[in-house]
Amino acid sequence: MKDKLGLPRDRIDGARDLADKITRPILGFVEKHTTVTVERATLRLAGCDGADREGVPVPNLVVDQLEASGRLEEGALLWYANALIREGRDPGELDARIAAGLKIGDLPLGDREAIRRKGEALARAGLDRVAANRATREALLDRWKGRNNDPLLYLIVATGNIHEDVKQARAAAMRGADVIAVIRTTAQSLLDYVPYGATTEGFGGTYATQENFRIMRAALDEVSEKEGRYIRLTNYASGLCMPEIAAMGALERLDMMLNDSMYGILFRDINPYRTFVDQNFSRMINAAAGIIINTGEDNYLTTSDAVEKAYTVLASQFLNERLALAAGLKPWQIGLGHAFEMDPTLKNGFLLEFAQAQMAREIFPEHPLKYMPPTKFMSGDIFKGLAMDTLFNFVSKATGQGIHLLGMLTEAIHTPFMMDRHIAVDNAKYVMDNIASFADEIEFNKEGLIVKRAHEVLERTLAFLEEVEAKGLFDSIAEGLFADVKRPRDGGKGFGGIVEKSGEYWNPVEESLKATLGLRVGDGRRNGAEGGR
Amino acid sequence: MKDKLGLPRDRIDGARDLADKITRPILGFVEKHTTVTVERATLRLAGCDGADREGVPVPNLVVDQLEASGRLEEGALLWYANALIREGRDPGELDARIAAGLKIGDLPLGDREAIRRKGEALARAGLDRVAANRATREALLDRWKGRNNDPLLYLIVATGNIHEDVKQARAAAMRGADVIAVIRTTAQSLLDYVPYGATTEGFGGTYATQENFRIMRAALDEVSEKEGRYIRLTNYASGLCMPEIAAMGALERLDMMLNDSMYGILFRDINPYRTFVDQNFSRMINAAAGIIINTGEDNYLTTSDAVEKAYTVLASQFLNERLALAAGLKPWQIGLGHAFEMDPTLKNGFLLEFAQAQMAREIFPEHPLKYMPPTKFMSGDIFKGLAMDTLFNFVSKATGQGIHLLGMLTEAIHTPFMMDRHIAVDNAKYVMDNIASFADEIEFNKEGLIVKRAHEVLERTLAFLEEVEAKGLFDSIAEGLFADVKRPRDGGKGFGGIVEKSGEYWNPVEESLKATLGLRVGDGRRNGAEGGR
Amino acid sequence: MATIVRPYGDTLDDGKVQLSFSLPVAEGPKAREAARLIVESWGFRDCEVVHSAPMSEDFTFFVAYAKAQGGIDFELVVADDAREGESMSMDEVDAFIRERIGRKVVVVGACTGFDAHTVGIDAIMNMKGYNHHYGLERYAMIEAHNLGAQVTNERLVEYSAKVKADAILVSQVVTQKDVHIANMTQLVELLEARGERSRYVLVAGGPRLSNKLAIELGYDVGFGRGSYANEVATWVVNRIVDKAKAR
Amino acid sequence: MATIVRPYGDTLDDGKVQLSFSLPVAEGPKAREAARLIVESWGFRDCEVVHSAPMSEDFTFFVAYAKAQGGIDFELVVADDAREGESMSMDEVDAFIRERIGRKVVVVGACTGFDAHTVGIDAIMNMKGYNHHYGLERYAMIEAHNLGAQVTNERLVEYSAKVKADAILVSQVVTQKDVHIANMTQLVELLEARGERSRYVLVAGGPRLSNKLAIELGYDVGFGRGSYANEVATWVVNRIVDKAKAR
Ligand code: B12
Ligand code: B12
Ligand SMILES: Cc1ncc(COP(=O)(O)O)c(C=O)c1O
Ligand SMILES: Cc1ncc(COP(=O)(O)O)c(C=O)c1O
Repeated sequence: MKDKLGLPRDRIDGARDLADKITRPILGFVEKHTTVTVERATLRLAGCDGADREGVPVPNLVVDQLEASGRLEEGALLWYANALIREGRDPGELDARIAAGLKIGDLPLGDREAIRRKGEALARAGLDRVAANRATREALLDRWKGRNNDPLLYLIVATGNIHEDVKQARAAAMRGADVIAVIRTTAQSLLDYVPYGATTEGFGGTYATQENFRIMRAALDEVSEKEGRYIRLTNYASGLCMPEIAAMGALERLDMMLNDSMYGILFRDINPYRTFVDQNFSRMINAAAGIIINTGEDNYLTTSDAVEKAYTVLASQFLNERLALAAGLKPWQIGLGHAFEMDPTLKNGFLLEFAQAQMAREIFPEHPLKYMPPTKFMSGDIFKGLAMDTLFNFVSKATGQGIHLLGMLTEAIHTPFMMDRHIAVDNAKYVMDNIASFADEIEFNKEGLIVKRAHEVLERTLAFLEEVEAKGLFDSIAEGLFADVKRPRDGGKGFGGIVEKSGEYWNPVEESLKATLGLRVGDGRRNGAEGGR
Repeated sequence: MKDKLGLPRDRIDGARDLADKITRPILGFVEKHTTVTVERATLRLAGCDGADREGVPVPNLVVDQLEASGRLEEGALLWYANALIREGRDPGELDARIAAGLKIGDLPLGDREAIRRKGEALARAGLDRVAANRATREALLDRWKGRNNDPLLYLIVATGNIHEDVKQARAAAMRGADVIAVIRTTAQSLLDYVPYGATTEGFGGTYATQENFRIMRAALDEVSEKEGRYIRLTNYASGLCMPEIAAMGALERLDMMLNDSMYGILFRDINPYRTFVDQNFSRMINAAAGIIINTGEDNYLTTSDAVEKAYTVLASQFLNERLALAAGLKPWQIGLGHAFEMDPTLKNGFLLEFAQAQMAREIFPEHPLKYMPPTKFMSGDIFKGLAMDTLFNFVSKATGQGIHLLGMLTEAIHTPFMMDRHIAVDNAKYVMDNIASFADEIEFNKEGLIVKRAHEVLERTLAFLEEVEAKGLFDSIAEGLFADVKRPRDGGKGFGGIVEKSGEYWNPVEESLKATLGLRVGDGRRNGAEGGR
Repeated sequence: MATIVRPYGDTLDDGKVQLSFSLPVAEGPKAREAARLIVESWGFRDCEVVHSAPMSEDFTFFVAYAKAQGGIDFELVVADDAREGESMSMDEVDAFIRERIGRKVVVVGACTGFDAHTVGIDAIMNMKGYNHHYGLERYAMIEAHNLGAQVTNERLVEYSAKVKADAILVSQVVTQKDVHIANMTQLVELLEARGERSRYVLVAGGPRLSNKLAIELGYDVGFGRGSYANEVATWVVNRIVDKAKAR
Repeated sequence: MATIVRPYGDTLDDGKVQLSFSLPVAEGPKAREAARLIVESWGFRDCEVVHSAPMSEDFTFFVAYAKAQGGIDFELVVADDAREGESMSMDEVDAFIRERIGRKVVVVGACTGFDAHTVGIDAIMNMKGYNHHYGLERYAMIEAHNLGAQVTNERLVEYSAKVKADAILVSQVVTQKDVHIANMTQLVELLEARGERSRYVLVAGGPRLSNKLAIELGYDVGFGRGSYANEVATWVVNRIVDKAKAR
């Protein structure tokens, strides 16, 4: 990618430095804490699954009991491994007994060394499955190399019924989509558990369950085979169950995950501490699974103005990047988000969009940027909407974005019809093929609006990051510096689910993840970084 | 307009030189000949009008009689002026008598000097009206300066019924159109007369009649006033009655005229000699009237491939330019045509379109280029069509075109519905406003596809013009070098209507036009040019 | 006098309509004919299926143009819009309240159920408003409480009772599977069960809501896309005065 | 077994259809309600007028989504397409003619009336053909005469008689105000008046033509958008053989 904007390298480095300083205290806190969902995710990776007759998942039953009895601070796997040894069964049978009422926190702890071995074996088995999935994906990608679109065309399905979703996903994939995202049902992010089994009802989306993941993955594998093109599957490791969904995705070979370090705080009023701990653990899982995360900066622009608040997007990208690297993700796995959300009545709005997209591309050259379509300014005028989507497709291709969410001409009306998606894919393929090499053809006028705008946004971002650094991230969030919403550090959902690790805390899944990812235990910061809190 | 393509000046000059050489013999022929429609146009400008009971226009009655009796070679106005003096009436009354059967060619010629004075007075009156129209237009343009779109948005109406056309034109203008073209009914170009009066039936278009011109002009003046924006009116000075329609347009204050030096030959099988004489006279009228002509190079691409035959477009532009200058048109009046007609399945087709449009812009910097939308590759897929129109709008604005014909999403289906036009204007306004300054923002990679393509097309054009120069234009046309159709010099419609001027030939309208335009009598070539045949 | 109006393509009463839809059948001549027949079965004539494309092995997308036969009598149409007529400006509303009500009007607003869209209700309530129309918080004579999104009906009802609201403003943006209807109905039932329905001017709003639907569900009025705070305020204060008179 | 199909939005049988049209009324709440009512008057339910915009003082443009009620029985649909089934390739057609007809087949083609569109008839007849399908001129066993465009019916009939054509190919592209129907009908009448209709395989073609319409107007077959020469040739030669048998 040629440098077209001439952005000052030292300023970009300066922003990265600030992001580092801002996130250090966060990572310090993260190291010392676990949460109910981190523990449940650990259990899931160790093989714990199932639900009781009311549909309460077994991992929740275990963790709730341990939490109630104050035993979670040592790590849930300790108790699960102990129960397995004691009851001498495989996880499936144990899970059934737990579902039937067995309280494993009440079982006396047996030989620590045996427990340790058992726990490590469970962790290894789980992570081996994750690694095998990763290998499978890589083999398939290699087999069908060059068959995907560039950028990847990303389509959502959201009928609420996983079987209906499958039909629509198949159609989308056959038409040319590279990535299928199953949108979650309204409010699932606020559930402190993950529903169990295949589901056929949802509002505005479909429940994220492990079985639903499996069903969709199988369907997409079939289409991939038929089309000779690997079709990626995406879901949301976001909300109150970030790590668990990451775990489920890793186990069922999802390929991408919506996963943002602050989305839950700002847009779902989830407690900040809880979010930071959860996102870190979920990202380690994603990192190990070879999953690409998609961050949620686009959300800033659905409530704030894209011209005025462009810097919040870039600032968040720097923070997301830093926290992602700290969790072991590689740049190619970090799909930083942004969006085409300028008011379409703005003269030269296209130039501003172009500047923003090109700037992101040049600042994050190795990241598969996730570019979101116009949503806020879409209206019932589907013909205008289609034109906006056409220009969006143009900018995306002309600035070399990585993951391209297709805009829907009916965005302001309903969740996509099958025909809406069809029109969207056709449009993107036409535009992107028609302008294929445009990016290589043009340079920018150094005195022009595009270059000027990119420089301005970068400068404004630095000023903002300095302010955040001075205040501290928690206080900045509390004062509404991000997305105009104020989130106090001890407010929001899920605060109760945070547990300080005891000195005895033991989590072989975490250890194994860190080992695999080259992260030092007791150090959430990336290899080579200075470590410490 | 900044030079972005680096096209070699000397090659461009070379092409202009060739065009000059190619058109010299044509202009020689033109000087020596008149045609039935040149004579009728002369009569019309001198005030002759009306029709007989069968609807045969009075100018036709006069010219037909003179032609039959071999008296046309002296010029029709001689006889008309003579009749006026002899019968002592104003044109209106004389016309009525001619319609009733009076044969003015049978009246003995009176005092030559009186006839001359009468003829000159008639010519002056007509041309004064033309000049007054021009002044009115200029005043209105000045009054509403800066209120038109750039490029001018051009919309067609084509219901067949002038009153229905008015409704649709009003709607289009109120929505934002700057130019309204009333498409002619299928096959009017092959009529060797202009129908008379208001008309309400037509196929694929509305008859071009003076009354229809008047009705639409009045309607548009009203909308202009309401919108505070001058709405231009366009029709076709094309076909077998080029000069007459130009005359009618000049009298009714039309603002633009489709007028091509070879369209009639190639696409309507009109005799080449006839066409060249007619186009010259019609262009002088347009020149005097301050009308902008639109040439028809786009038509090449409706039958030939836009990639392969791009050079025929550029070659024709050079020829049209030369012949237009020779008829006294100024560069700002010469709306050279071209079109967005690349196969949309062509990878990088957009780059080729961009190259072509930018090249035309740089080679003809003062001309208000007329850019035609995709038509040939439009299909029943209106959503794909809309996307193509969106990119067309993009290229047009980004390369500074002058007159922008709006593409219709239903191009492949029906003549435009009112809502189709509405969607088209909205789209153009959105795109053009959104990318307003894009042209100033970008430069082209000197090694890129766009620059390369423009150079290639220019070179290929030169080679082609050399071939035409060597063969002569008539033989080139006869051999099918243009648009793949072969037109022998003595074939085609209207051949019979050419008349060699006698030594006595007298045409005060022509003389007066030439005087106004600074063209030497006996010299069809522009001021300063070497003259001669 | 009846004025029958029909769609206009390019000639009065030509009835031309554009349609697009999909059918769960494989693309091909039979599918195209099925598409034509289905359009004609809806009462259209001269249907032309101008485009058909496979969306998958067993779904096909169609674009068609056809002539509608029936028209409707425009004279008999009654506009369904809360905003019929002129609305007062912010200052006029404040003046109206001072004069005719004589105390601050209390308004509680929320986006209810699982619906997390705050922008719509904020547009009506927040200080800064929307499209250069200030929100209710800025009205001197209105005490506005904006509870935000994902508010349960229970909480809304209790809060409204607590602050003695005159009007309750409910926003509903997500309409998939008619979730808004269930949710809006539940609120009315709740109010009725508590015997409080008549206390409040009950206003619904959202981009896919019509006045008609709101009234059908037991609300006093419904505001659709592109509504502004002053329009809502005008309606509410007039209604409060009317209610007072009726008592 | 009846297989009723209905439009598919995002759920089987949800009946969702997108419509756009204009009405000759001024934009406003009444116009919007009129648009909704007119859509429902065509038998749709739950119509939402999602967009309305003034096109002039007295014309309004609408976009709507609604649910179609009726479906059609897909089993009963009979495809209306001349190309049903496999077509022969150029070489196969030539072989077929050699074997089954034993002499060159004479075909005359033209775009008739005032219609000046040559590209369609050229696509079928010219050497180079269209979309990698050679035209009839290239067929060894076909003698093809392409008269071009703007050919009068009279001239076409006389020419066909002169060259003893087996088949006449008529192209019609302009359909505005049904000009093609008048023109196509006149040709059949002319042939009938001369007692020559049964001599020829009479083929019509054009982007807005259906097989059904062509047959209705007295042609043997009609070819629509995207036809190829080999499809036409296949149909024609089969018909020639059938006609010979029937005699
Ligand atoms: C921004 C946005 C979001 C943001 C919301 C941020 C926020 N804080 O509000 C985010 C990204 C979080 C979001 C999430 C989702 N969204 Co959303 N979102 C939109 C979007 C792009 C714009 C909505 C908007 O802000 N409009 C601007 C405001 C000003 O307009 P408005 O809401 O219509 O309000 C006006 C009027 O309606 C009226 N009004 C509204 N409320 C009230 C109340 C009263 C009392 C009155 C008088 C008037 C009134 O006045 C307002 C001013 O004129 C729309 C698409 C679109 N372009 O419309 C989708 C859209 C609304 N979302 C949709 C969906 C499905 C979702 C999700 C459920 C998707 C998912 N499964 O994850 C989630 C979950 C949210 C949830 N739990 O409810 C769908 C709804 C489909 C449907 N009809 O059911 C839409 C239409 C997109 C789509 N095509 O799929 N979304
Ligand atoms: C190119 C073109 C022109 C060119 C024609 C050049 C030429 N030499 O043919 C020019 C610029 C001259 C032209 C002029 C006009 N055109 Co024109 N033109 C088109 C355009 C853009 C493409 C047509 C085309 O070439 N298609 C490609 C060919 C291969 O497709 P096809 O014709 O459908 O043919 C295929 C099949 O239909 C079939 N087929 C066709 N004929 C036959 C015959 C037989 C026997 C068989 C078996 C099959 C067959 O096989 C072919 C191959 O698959 C269309 C719009 C569009 N995109 O379709 C408008 C269009 C056809 N034109 C239109 C009009 C109105 C005109 C004018 C009348 C406008 C005017 N008032 O000036 C003029 C006048 C022409 C006249 N007197 O008839 C309208 C017709 C509207 C209608 N339905 O009535 C269209 C649809 C544009 C529009 N939306 O307004 N046009
Ligand atoms: C990072 C991220 N997570 C989650 C979501 C949405 O999930 P939910 O509505 O389930 O919170 C989004 C939505 O755009 C997102 O960007
Ligand atoms: C220069 C020119 N004249 C005339 C026409 C069309 O006129 P007609 O069909 O009446 O010959 C065109 C059509 O595009 C044109 O480009």
